[in-house]
Amino acid sequence: MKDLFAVAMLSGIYGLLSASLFVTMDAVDVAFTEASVGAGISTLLMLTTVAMTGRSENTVRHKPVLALVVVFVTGALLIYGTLDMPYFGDVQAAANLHVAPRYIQDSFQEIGVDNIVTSVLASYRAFDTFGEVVVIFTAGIGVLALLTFTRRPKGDTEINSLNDSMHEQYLIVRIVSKILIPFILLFALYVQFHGDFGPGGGFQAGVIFAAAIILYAMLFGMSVARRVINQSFVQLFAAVGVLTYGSVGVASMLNGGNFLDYDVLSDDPVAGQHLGILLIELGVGIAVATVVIIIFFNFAGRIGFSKREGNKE
Amino acid sequence: MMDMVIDISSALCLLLGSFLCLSGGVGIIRFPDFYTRMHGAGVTDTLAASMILIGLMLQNPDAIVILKLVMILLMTLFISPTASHAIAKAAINSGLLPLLDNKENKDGES
Amino acid sequence: MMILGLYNYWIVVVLMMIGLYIVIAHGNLVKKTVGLNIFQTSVFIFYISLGKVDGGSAPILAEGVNLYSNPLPHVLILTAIVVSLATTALGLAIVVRIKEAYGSIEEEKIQMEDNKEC
Amino acid sequence: MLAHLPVLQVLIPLMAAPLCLFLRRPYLAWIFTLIVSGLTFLISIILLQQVMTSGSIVYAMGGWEGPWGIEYRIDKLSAFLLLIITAMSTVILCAAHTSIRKEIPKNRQIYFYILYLFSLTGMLGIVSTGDVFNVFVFLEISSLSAYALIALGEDRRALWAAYQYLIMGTIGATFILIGIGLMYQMTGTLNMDDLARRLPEVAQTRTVFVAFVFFTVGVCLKLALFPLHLWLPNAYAYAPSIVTAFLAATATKIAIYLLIRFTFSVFGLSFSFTTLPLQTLFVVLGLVGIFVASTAAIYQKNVKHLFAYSSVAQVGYMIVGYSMGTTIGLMATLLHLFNHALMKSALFLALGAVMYRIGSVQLSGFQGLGRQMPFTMAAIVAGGLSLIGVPLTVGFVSKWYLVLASVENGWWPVAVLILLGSLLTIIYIWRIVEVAYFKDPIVGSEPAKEAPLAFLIPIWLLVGANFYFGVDTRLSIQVAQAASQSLFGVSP
Repeated sequence: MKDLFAVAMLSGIYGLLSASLFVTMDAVDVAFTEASVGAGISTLLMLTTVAMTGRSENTVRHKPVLALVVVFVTGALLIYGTLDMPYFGDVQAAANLHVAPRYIQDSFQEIGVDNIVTSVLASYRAFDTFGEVVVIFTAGIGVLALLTFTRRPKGDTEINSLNDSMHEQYLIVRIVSKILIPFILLFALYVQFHGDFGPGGGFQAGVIFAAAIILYAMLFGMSVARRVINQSFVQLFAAVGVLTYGSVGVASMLNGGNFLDYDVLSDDPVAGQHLGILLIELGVGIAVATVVIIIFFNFAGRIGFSKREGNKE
Repeated sequence: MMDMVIDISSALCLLLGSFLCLSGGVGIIRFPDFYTRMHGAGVTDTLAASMILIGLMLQNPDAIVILKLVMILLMTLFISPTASHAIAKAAINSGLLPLLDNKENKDGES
Repeated sequence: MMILGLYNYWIVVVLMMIGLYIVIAHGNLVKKTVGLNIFQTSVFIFYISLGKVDGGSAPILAEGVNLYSNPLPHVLILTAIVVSLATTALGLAIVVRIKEAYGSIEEEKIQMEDNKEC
Repeated sequence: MLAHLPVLQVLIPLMAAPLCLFLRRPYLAWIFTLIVSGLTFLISIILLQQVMTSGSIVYAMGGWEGPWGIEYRIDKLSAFLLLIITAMSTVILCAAHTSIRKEIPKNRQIYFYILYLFSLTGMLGIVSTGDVFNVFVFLEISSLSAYALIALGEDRRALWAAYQYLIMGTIGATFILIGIGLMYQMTGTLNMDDLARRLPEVAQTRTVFVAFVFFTVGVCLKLALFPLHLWLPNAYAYAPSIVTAFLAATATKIAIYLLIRFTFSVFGLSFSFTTLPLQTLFVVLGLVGIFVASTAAIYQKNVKHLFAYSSVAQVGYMIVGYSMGTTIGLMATLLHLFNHALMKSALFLALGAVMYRIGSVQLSGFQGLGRQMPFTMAAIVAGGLSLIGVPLTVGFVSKWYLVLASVENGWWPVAVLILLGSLLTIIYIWRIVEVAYFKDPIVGSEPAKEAPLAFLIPIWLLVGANFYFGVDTRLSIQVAQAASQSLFGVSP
């Protein structure tokens, strides 16, 4: 496989396939996320990178003996490890007996949310989720730190005129997307607030929301999209998302509970849990949507730049 | 009686949809060039998908489920032709021309 | 049945080996990143497999369902997917910068340029 | 508020990082970061005191007790590590503004501080958490920010180094994730305490064995244990000076902490040191690492490279101490952890000062610096002496205990080899001294000025600590001893 474009597309298909695999194994939330990440954002980023780095690969191949040895040792070790595992789908497996039953049995009384994954994610293990938001925020900041221009790029106008001349060409795509984008945004909001009952939640909603914006940016040109969405404003919004999550935790601390203990947010523990989960999911959604937008904008902003630099050389 | 009609028509829809899926898949592999292959893909995307969706709608009594399926149907009908159009346009722009039958004619068929 | 009961894990192991091989053996940085993705996704599949319960349904409470799959691995993997997205994004950002700085994304050429400078 | 200290320790830098974005001016961000880091330092002192007097602190996130929720569990070992990390971060930050202003373009400086805070958060989170999956999450926070920080280096090789680090680090983290998954599969829990209780029941299974192997390999990748150290020298050499100082002082320490935490408190001593020939393996790898890396250090032209290799060698010492499997060996490791943080941060900061003045850290550029930058060079010499292990410095204390431990085990050859390793250290330190003091400045180049006070103060603070803890060993030894005894106490 020498064509990197095909490699990127295939990796997207791989993401989609593993998502369907997750559905068959009852992990709907995970499948949703994997579909949006593996088949969506990751592939998009790879394609953008390929657009900048060139499509074809020209590597001199060596005999990868060392790599093969490492890989086979790892594989053999893992196979060896599987021999003592409980069988696939075993109800009596240790993993399904110790901690998990409590989530399944008591989470409704304690939290009052139908989707057990949401209640574990947002309440029992809320701190992990906080970490997750921070990870994605870190990535956003990292991309910003790496890809922002050290000096102001010129040539926005050039792209602009390019856009106008291409208007005819993208007519159909543009019109259809114009119809669809509001619905995509609506769907994102549905996923955001419906996470208590079905699969979905802040992360997926954030990604879908960002996808709508990215679609817009792709069709109408970066400079138009930049005018609609102010970069530094988006950055601040990402920070607000993380801070929302954190402040819910701090609020529960001020109310006398432990960090992220939503019971104390309201008189009724279950209502408090509801409020807490709603707020932190909102924080996750805001942070993820903005970070994904930031990442994409910074990648796409580089495309023209590397081309111009390349011409100079 | 009514049940049977619904069942049969739904089964017909599903069968037709599956057949179209299969033929679309064969088309993607067997057709000679990019544009004809895209036709195969387009058939799978639109007609086959909508037949299957309609078949499923007939199977399900729940109104909310039907509504969701209708929305999926609408989405596919909007998106896949647009996507095919965009792909074809990109292909033309990057200089890929359709394979025309001026040479193949001599072999008898194409 | 005895030995086939583990087939899921073996598929995971094979995927893992493929991913790891691509990461180590391929010189193209985009491919390395793809390999890393495959490697990580195989671990996700492993986690989800260990939470699957025969005859269980998705862990969303519903009437008339008594057996649910284990929700905990799902939660862990949700977090891990986000982590892998973050890694991919950052990795690709570095690849873009490498391309701008070295003019190539092949491991060998970069190494060669580096050796020249030393 | 006192009850919340364990979480505040992590939360304060975490919340401060996004707030930095609102500040807009690098100078303000620096002041803010410094204050935040200082606060965490204060908290860690209080925590250490609490832990030393009244034992481990457990804090349940969200009010959910472990193993259902995530617990923070701070014992003597983690309190000790928290103190090291926060102290180093605070001292190093003092010099950050001056150094960063020169090495990073202006509109990226804000991001630098944010990433720095995240890196700090991640490390603190790893050390204080009592949940294995939470370890993974915070490990990723700290490593992702570390990759980005390294890639901020001026030289384009920084990018390549960062990418290599990213690949190695992610493979390591994924190995750790596999290890965690296997452990979870066999026990059904993610809480460390709970794991320690439930693992012995299934200790004989192959799955747990594989889990242990994967975890260890993953950590060793992060640890840069020989032969998995290849990413480290370049990453350290091309990162911005402040980042190098910070990572050298803390990052590998975190990996050592994880190794100790998992082998001693989670898998239990009897499992860790009996199922695998781990002891022999680690001693051999550690010793080979010391020699190979020290030898490599001798031949380096770039002084940052030189000290990076020396870091790999020092990791070897820590691993040797760790693999003794005795209280005194572990204590030597912990002491060396602390001492190495002190000396390496001093050395790398001093290199940062050199970088600030002459713009490169090639050994050839050091000619005549002994006279031009007397205080900075004196600090490098002092740090070097400590690295060698000259009496009255901290380096001596930890090496002394290391030798003591190996003698106690009856491993005479190991003791001799450790001393031989120090000889190699003398050689590479001497090379710097020779160039800096005994060669005339390069003709024609304008003489470098002494480093600004913003550098000198933290550098000499660290050097002073090097000597202080070398003479007055009560504090460090007391804590290290208590920590190692408690680790052996819970898992006999």
